[in-house]
Amino acid sequence: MAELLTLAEAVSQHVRDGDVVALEGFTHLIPHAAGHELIRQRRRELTLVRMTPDIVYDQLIGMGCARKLVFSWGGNPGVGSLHRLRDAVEHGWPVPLELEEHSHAGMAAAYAAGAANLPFGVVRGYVGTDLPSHTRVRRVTCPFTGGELAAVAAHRPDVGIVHAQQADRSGNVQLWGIAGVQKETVLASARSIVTVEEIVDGLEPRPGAVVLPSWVVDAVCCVPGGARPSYAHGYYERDNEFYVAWDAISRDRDTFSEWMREHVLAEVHA
Amino acid sequence: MAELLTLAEAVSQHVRDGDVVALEGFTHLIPHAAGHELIRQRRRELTLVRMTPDIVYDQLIGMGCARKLVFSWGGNPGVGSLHRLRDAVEHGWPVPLELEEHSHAGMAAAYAAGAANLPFGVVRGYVGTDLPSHTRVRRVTCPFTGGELAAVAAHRPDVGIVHAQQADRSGNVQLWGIAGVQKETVLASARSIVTVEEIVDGLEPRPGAVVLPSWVVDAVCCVPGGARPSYAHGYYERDNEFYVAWDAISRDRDTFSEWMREHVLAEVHA
Amino acid sequence: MSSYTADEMMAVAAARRLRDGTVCFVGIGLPSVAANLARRTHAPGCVLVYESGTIGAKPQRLPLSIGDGELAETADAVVSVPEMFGYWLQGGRIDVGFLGAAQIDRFGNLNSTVIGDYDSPTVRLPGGGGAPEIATGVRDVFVLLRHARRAFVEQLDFLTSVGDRVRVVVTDLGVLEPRGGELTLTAVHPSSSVEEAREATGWDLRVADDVQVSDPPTTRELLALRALEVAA
Amino acid sequence: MSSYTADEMMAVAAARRLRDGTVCFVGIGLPSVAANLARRTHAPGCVLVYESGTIGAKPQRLPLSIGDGELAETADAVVSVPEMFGYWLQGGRIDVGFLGAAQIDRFGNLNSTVIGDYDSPTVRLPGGGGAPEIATGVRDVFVLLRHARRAFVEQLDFLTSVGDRVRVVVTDLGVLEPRGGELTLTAVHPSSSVEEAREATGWDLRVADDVQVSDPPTTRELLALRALEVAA
Repeated sequence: MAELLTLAEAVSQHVRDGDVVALEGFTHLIPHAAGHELIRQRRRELTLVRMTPDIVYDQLIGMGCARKLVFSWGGNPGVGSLHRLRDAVEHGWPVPLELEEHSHAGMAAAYAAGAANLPFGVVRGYVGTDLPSHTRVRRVTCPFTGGELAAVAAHRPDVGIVHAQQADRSGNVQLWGIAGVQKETVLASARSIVTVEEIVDGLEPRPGAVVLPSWVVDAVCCVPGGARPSYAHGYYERDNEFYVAWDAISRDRDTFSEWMREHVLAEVHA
Repeated sequence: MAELLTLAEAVSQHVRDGDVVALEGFTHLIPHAAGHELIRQRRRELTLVRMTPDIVYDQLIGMGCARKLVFSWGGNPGVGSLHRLRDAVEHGWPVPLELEEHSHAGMAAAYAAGAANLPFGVVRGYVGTDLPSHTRVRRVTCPFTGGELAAVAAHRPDVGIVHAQQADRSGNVQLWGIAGVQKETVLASARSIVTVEEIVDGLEPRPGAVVLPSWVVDAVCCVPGGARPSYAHGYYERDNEFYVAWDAISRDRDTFSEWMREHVLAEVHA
Repeated sequence: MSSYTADEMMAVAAARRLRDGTVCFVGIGLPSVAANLARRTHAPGCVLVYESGTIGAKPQRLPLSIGDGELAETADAVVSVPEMFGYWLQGGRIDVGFLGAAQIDRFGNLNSTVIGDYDSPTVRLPGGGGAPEIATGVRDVFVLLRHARRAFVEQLDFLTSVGDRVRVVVTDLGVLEPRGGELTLTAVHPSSSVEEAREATGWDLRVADDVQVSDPPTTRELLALRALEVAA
Repeated sequence: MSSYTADEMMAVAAARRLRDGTVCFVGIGLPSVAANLARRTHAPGCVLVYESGTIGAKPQRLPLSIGDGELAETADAVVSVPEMFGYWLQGGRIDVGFLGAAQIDRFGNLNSTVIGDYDSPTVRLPGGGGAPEIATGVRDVFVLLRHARRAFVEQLDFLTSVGDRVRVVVTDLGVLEPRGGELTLTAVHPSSSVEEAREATGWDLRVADDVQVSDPPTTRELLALRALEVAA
């Protein structure tokens, strides 16, 4: 059964230095507030997993929380590069960052395999590309057809963190709109934290909703606005201007560090 | 794009003797009317695929439409055996029936693999049981852990047939309630027929709905009551008394044949 | 209220073993009765998962099929069958799974496939369904099976589901639990006896030194059980 | 209305190649512009599939991200990302996929991973994302890419996506199509020339004997295009 905790408590209880942590959200419901709490609690040596690392991963990397990134597309959508990610990869600042790089299909299959308690997922793909020599992908032979396919090792993060619109008082979670790989992330992870926009008396069934029963979640934290500057369908829109502004903020190490001090480290979270 | 056809036209155009045909429905939305049309059009030598063959498969088998059954549980739920299935297996009446037997998990993984255009699905299972010596399951080794798992060959039926509550005039389909493996069945099959309770002007989004866009369906047929005696969530209830009555109807070859003549063969379908 | 049927005793004995909050994978028939009875008596937080894809179903009446519409209407979530078997059962999220069978051996292995030879069977049974994976996917398997020599056999005609995780077998005569790798009679129901259980077992049944007598169904249990059945 | 930008010419040239009813896998930026333009002009039945899981999205304005809320609101169906890549893309249900890249070679192979050495890169690019599977999962790949020597290279720094299914490359200067296994200039835009395209290509560019001049955007096309952009 999920415990209702503050975000600070949840991160303190469930995330340890050196953990493999997946904060997922595919363009929607990105758990920014939870990422900021990891930064404030100065977690180190994390292996960060995410299909589409964007601003909050740039922040975690720039603040030195990560030693490794497992990903398939790392950019500022519609804007350009992630400068902190690039600085870590190209110049080792503030610490070197190891990359394990996949395609989206490979990442999705790895999460799905993890959720299904399988050691690997199978995809058509990777063949003929330079990816296999730089990532954890192997060949598997179909025992019926003899055909060769790509196998990706299952993702089994220590901690999965997602943001949702609602939870009820028992800790059952509901999210809707673009659902990404959030269900798989929670189910594949040994522990899970869900931040939500609000706690409600009862979850009303909705078209396209994903429900995570309380008994597959460890901690639920009420963090209104916890996905900003990304969006929460039905609650608030994406702050597109901030995505554009991040390009300038993050380009320079000092500007970045100052911004983080002022906007993340100084913030006291309930 | 799906064509709006009569059921007779759809079966005539899309189902051939010798085809592999999956009429799916997991306790709900079982495409009885479509099965009856297969019987009326006297299809022969079919390989019938279904996780839970029940009354309509008993009828198809008893009427001599099938040469093989691929399945995981073949019974009259809550009542007992399928007498026509047993008669075909135990005594070869009216024609011998070859069995390819799986577990539910294996069948579900085989459909999912087919829908994903993979040649096989992977499951933990079958190990230590007598199933592997009587079915199409092989071993596959995880290239990361060295662990052994079971591989099932993908289901790729020639024709997938399901029943849904609604389609719109463009042939987009929506079903809700217990959704079973219907999406996978349609996506895994080379051709597909969907019978529906009604054609509506527009599909209203609903909690838990599965939508099949018109461009993945070949034929949509308006057949109100097409799932009876099973049920259509929101339309009609399961006819539990008929399931009980079927036991007596089907126990005897002559009683069965007479019932089919009167209730299925004589029926003229629009 | 003191009179009750053997089926009622079985359902009550099985229900008592479900702790509050247990996540149960449930089939139709006695397992569904037992799990719903537990929810209405000592384990209101027991979570019912039906293989049709309904998670957290809270039926008011006993469902007649695992795909009963009421299960979907009262569930916390309804998922597809591939997801149910992949993410939920194989995912290792289920505490207890109930199984029945036509035959069981002393190791808890089960046959629900065929009586006689596979290729020319005496009785073709419905088949394994979800049982093979329930047997290996849940933490604890509870078997519910009427005691008879043709069911409790020395040698299965077919091994459908492995017995490794069978923790208890509840019959109409008593309760068997694995002791030292073999199913052992650990309790008899009040209307039965060790001798009767031995007679109804096709192998030389081990009996625990401390064999108990099951408490008969309480009035509360019987009222709850009959209320469930009346509603259905 | 006769003046237009190079990007507008690219979007129009790409849009024209989409037939009505085509199912397109669309990314943000020019591909999304081209596909939405096609829907508003000659191909109203064009189906837009975004990798975020939205199938049959009908946005009124150009989405700023592939996860834009309007895509979900106007879609026929929203599916999970694993389902999108498994059942829909790998499932072989998509006719046309658009790709961009930092580098392309004469075989249509694409690099969107890294400039320079992988382990000590000059420029670390965002990476492949969905591109590797789009390149092998759709029937026809359309590449949209601005023409420049640093992009049209003799040798890729990294092969992210294979070029087997690339049917057309639309640039700001013209159109390339595979002829005899090699990308060949088959059209130049009105404001450009064969010479300019050759200059902007890092290999010795083949030019078709029957090289065409693209029709400039029509007034209808430009109006529709600008209406889309104004709405965004």
